Amino acid sequence: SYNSTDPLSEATEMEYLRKVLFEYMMGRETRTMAKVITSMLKFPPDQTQKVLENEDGKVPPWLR
Amino acid sequence: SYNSTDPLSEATEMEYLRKVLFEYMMGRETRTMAKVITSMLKFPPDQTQKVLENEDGKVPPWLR
Amino acid sequence: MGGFFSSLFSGLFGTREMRILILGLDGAGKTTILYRLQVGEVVTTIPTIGFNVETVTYKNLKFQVWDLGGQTSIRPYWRCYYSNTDAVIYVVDSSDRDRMGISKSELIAMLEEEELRKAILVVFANKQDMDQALTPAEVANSLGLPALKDRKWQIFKTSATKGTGLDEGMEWLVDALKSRQ
Amino acid sequence: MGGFFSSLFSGLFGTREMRILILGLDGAGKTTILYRLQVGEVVTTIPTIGFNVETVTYKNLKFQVWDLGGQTSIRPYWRCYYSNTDAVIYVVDSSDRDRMGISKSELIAMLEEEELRKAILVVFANKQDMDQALTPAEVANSLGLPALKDRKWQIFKTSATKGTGLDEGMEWLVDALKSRQ
Ligand SMILES: Nc1nc2c(ncn2[C@@H]2O[C@H](COP(=O)(O)OP(=O)(O)OP(=O)(O)O)[C@@H](O)[C@H]2O)c(=O)[nH]1
Ligand SMILES: Nc1nc2c(ncn2[C@@H]2O[C@H](COP(=O)(O)OP(=O)(O)OP(=O)(O)O)[C@@H](O)[C@H]2O)c(=O)[nH]1
Ligand SMILES: [Mg+2]
Ligand SMILES: [Mg+2]
Repeated sequence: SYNSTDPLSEATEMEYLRKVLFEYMMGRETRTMAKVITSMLKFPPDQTQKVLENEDGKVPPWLR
Repeated sequence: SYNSTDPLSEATEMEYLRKVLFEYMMGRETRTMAKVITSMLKFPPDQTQKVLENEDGKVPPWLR
Repeated sequence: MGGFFSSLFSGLFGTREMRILILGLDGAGKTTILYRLQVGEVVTTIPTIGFNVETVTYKNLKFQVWDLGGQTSIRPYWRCYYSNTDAVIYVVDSSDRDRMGISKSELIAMLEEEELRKAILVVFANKQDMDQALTPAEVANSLGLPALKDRKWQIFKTSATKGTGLDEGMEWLVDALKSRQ
Repeated sequence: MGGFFSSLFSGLFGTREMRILILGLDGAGKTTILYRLQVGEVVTTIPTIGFNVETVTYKNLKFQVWDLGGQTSIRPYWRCYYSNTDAVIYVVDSSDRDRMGISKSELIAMLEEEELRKAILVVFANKQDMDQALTPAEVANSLGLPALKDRKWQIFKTSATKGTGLDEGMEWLVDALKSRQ
């Protein structure tokens, strides 16, 4: 977590976040990625819920 | 930046990132938010470009 | 025939929302100004960690107004918002003499950005109600405004809390935006 | 008539890709196993900071296989991937005696998650080619597998680099997944 003081694991988490965000932003496996993002960045519960509800409402690419 | 050692401004950046990500994930002003996110998290240039190209290709909600 | 089509075109395209950024150091009064413009009232503010964006209608023109947080650590991200910006309202706390230099360098850095090359600049020398406030002329000089090249700009003395000066500033901005086209 | 419709249905719905997670501590051999399964070769790996996801076809069944990084600081996010998971392949470095306890507690924590209640568990006691490797029975005991309740599980001795044991494990898994329905 970001409260962690171990700089090495912080660097790992940053790289992990970057990877997951990139996938999310490219539209891949967005529901799973959204869970990781909201969890890593400690979104408040109400925002996490809104984000996941928004994911559920997303129209898959082939139906657009 | 995340290399910064000032814990107060790190907390500010974290809150800022959370806010911007939330807006992005809710689909609001995504191109601008994408720029902030890739810049804050220091995405490598090629990934930033891919993300922004992907934004440009997005169909606006009312045309879906 | 030109008449019909040109009015059709201005009807379709002329109503594009103008994009305005409110920038300036933390505590300058940006958020106070945004909501003064939008709802005509003084709201209680907290430091903006992120941004506020509101639609403001002024003289039949629609503006999408972005108020960006001004704290040191998040100022580097202002530039992510520059694209397609028609005007910048730069807010200065006229009583904050110590940070006039920082405010100047942020302004200069901003104006150097290619994406803002055509943006109109309105400076609000804010907090004029305070005793220690510099005059608009002093603020203009501290910011180096007279030396600006190829930039349409104007400075106004304002007090966001008392509600003075904002109208004059917005009126000038609307005219400047209209005459630009 | 049932014949036609049921085969239509299994044609439409029966081919849903199975979702499989490969979990285990860092360095256990997860990524090596994923690509052994997918391309049949030993690839050079670096520690996975993030995940790899590949489609693996085995005995006419299609699997979407997720290999998640196992380092301490990113293990807490495994749970974000659990939903809709049909099976977990849990990989253990059988020669890493010191961390058998950590591996056990991560496994136990994982199995307690509601989203994995119905998931089938395959344990790969990996790196059997190494001298210090514990036997599969010893690994099973160290992980507390015999005490598991309401869980379909099996353990296999594997060497991802030599390519032994993986086929047996996958064959068992396919049968378990088929008989589950
Ligand atoms: N006296 C006086 N106070 C003002 C004036 N305008 C704003 N303030 C006060 O200045 C403080 C900061 O105002 P904000 O609008 O939150 O400042 P900001 O520029 O949005 O600051 P950040 O969000 O941190 O970038 C608040 O207490 C306001 O009430 C003014 O004209 N005169
Ligand atoms: N001797 C031996 N080495 C193996 C075996 N399987 C994997 N390795 C080696 O163990 C090291 C780690 O393997 P990886 O597949 O990268 O481990 P991982 O579980 O993906 O690790 P993380 O990505 O950090 O979670 C590599 O050097 C592999 O070649 C095995 O069966 N025997
Ligand atoms: Mg503010
Ligand atoms: Mg790996």
